[in-house]
Amino acid sequence: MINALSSLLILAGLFFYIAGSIGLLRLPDLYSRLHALTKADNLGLGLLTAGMALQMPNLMTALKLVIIWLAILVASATSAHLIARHARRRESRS
Amino acid sequence: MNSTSLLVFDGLLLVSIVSLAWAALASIDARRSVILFMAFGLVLALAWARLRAPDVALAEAAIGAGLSGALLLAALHDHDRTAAGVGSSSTQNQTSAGLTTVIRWSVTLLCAALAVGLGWALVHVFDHPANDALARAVAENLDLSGVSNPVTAVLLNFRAYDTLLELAVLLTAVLGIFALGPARAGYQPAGLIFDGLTRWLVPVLILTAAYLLWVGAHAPGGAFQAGATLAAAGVVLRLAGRHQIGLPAARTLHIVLAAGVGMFLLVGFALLATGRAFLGYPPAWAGSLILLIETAAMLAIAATLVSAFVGGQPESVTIDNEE
Amino acid sequence: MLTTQLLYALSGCVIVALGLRSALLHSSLLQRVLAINVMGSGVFMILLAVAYRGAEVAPDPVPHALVLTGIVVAVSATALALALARRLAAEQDDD
Amino acid sequence: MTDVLIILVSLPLAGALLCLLLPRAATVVALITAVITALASGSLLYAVSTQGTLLYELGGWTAGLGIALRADGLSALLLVMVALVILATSFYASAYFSKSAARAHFWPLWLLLWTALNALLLSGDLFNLYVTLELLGLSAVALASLGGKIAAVQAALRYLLVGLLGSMLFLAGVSLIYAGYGSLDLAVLSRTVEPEPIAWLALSLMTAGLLLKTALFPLHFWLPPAHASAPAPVSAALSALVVKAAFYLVLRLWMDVFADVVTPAAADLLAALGATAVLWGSWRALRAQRLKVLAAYSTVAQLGYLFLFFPLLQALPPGPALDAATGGLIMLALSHGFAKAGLFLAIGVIQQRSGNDSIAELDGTAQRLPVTTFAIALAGVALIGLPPSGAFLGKWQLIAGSFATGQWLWIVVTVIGSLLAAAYTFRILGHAFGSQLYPSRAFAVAREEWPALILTATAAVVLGLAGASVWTLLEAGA
Repeated sequence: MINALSSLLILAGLFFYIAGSIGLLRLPDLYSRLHALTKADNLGLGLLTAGMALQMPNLMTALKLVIIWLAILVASATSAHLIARHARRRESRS
Repeated sequence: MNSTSLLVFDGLLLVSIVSLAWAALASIDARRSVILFMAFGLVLALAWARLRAPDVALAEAAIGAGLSGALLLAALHDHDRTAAGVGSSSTQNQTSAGLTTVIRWSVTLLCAALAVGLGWALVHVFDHPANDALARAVAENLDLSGVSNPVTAVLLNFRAYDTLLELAVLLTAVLGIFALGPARAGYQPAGLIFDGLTRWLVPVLILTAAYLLWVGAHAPGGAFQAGATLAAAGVVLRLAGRHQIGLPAARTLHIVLAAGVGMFLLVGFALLATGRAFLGYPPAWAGSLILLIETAAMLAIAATLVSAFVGGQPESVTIDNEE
Repeated sequence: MLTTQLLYALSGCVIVALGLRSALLHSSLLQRVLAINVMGSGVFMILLAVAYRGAEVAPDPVPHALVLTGIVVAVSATALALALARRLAAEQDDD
Repeated sequence: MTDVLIILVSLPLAGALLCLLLPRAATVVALITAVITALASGSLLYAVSTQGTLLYELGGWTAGLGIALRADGLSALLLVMVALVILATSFYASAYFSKSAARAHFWPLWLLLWTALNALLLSGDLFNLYVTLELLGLSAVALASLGGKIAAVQAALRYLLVGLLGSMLFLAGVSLIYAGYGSLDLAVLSRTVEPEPIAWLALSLMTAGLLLKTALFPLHFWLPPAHASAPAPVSAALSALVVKAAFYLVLRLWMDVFADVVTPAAADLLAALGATAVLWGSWRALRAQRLKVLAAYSTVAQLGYLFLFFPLLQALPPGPALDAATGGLIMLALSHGFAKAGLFLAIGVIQQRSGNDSIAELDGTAQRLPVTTFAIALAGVALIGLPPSGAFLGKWQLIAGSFATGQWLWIVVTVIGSLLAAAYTFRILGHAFGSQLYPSRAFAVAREEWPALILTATAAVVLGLAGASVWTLLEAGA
């Protein structure tokens, strides 16, 4: 049962990763691609981490995975913000 | 995980590594090749984890991809501002187009021949079972080494002399950088959100560095990975516009930079004085001596890598010789 | 087990050849620094493939220590090369 | 008392740290460290001459697991040469850098360079040799870029990239050896290595990397700009010591560790490259416009001579003839080390006194700087190989060895090389003795001129007269 649930979660996560990558390739301008990437990948990673956490031998390692997910969440949100602000500033200047 | 799915995983991983390496080297735009190089470093860390080398995976991710990437991006940052740029260092000799293609093909053939030669020699080596003499010797002497993580035992005890010289290499690099001139201009102060991230991220990085240093004795970790994590905290502070980034003033900065090699020498001379071999820790004291040396090495590595990122002495600080 | 070890060792050889080719051919400093780092990673892959003893058996720790030392030496050499390039660019700007 | 082996590495390292922490007293600390380390090298030489090869196992671990330091006759002699050259050059540097802001940066890097040289000459472990090569390369580049001008920084950058490429090739060779034989210790390897594909490939990779660092003929392009634009004391160390340390490694690998893997054809290839280096280097030296460029190309040529010995050492059966030839090789290496260091220091004095080192404007130097001109003349004697100098004994053995093994080409090359060396030496002296209209009074600055004189005198006279002791030491250390 656990294996079925975790493989389901992992597949869902992969789906969002693929969606994010397609978004990166297809969407026209920077902001929408940034939007797609940050959202889809973070959700994908959340599902992936949840799926992996089920496989972990004990609670501590599972918690470590969740901490990794939180750190990446914050980091990618901040970097997306910085990239968008930089692009916005360059547009207003040029 | 039966062997075929493992094989598929290895195949995919290696194809992505080689193609990333090719893309990083073949792309003309400097920024693109640096980003691809950082991606190459991260996927490489995954390969090291696959080859059951977690210590090396940590170091590759932290130093190979992370800090080298930061140094390269900082170089790109200057590249955009200075006209000459980091582009071609050697003068473009105006050899005719025909000649360059001949050179290009002959070098490619030479490298292909080298790859085939290396591969053939290695196939020849992997026929007979691996020579385990050294691995067995490490295992037998592990309990004498004062740590239970074999890699740390080799790095800090059996081959401690290598690590001493390696810290000297780091020191030479940073002294060379200081001799080249003043530091780069700092970055403008961070906006609200980045400042919030820094306020939260830097303490976590420092805590992780301390954890990595402590865990290195019995699990993957150690002075190099801890030093790189601490350096990452310094880099984040520098990017957030804080010029002093916790680096001490000139005199104490030199002491911290020299701490790694200095502690090694102190322990070595002390052991020599008591009649033991240089860096031949008494088994009872080995664990604590190694931790002492690793702490000093961590501080030295972190200060060295951050000073390299800063590109010289932090501006407010200059060597106070009386000239 | 043998195929994994050989697979990684052979791709290590390919990466060494890629790095060497680029280091010899390209004249831009950044590409040559990257090429030398990539070549180093190739050699490290060969070393770690040699150390690999299979999924269950513990690997040989000595090449791991060698690769760790190699990574740190490579980053210090890269730092010095980039600092030299920065000074060169600054000098070329002044005159 | 084998502790002296590790003292020779850790003492300059500790001195470098002290110079870093006490910038104002850096010169005094560095000179004291230099004297003590030179004395330690002397005591090592004495210990080797009495007890033969010394072994020091670091950390008390057996040589396979831990790293062993080894000192035999060859490395002890080179260590003493390194110590004396660096001691003399340090005195000169204390005057050369007394006014410049680079002083606080120079001394720590200088002692780190010395640490790298001593560590390389003593190391008995293949991967440890890679780390010492990197330390040597980085400290040499950092010192070469102290010149600060565009030419110095550009040459230092190319030197660094070439050095890194060389080290990476060397590391590839080391990894193949570990893959094939599972050990890194030179003594263990010299027993277990057999002539098979892995050994040939590893040796050729390591040799390719080391030839890049020794600047043997086709791979010498980086040397002249780097040595010519570096500050005088640094180029003295680069030309006399750094390239020679890489040559020592090629010799150690070819003649000691991989002795039975080396084929006569490979030795002949090396000698052929050496021969072209002799001719090409001497010719370019003859046509050089600046003294430092002349000295740099002369280094390329003189290293060519050292590679001429390889087919002799490979062909001669073990016995008195082989020992004589090895002694000749070491004598040539030592005499070039002293002479070239002295020559660069003398050029440094001329450059500081007259602003530039172009050969055309040298007239009157003999009147203004008599001691320095005499030092250049003595260096010329050692570079040409005239009788009282050590180089004469070296070239004599080279010619004797060629006769013994019937390889005539090397004799022709040696003779032509010596003639060309004579040509470019007398070209300098011709200009230097040119009379100046208003001969300004001669002035001597002891601290700057005496180191050059002592070094070149050692090469030209002392080595020649005390030559026999080199051979006895080699047998004792073997």
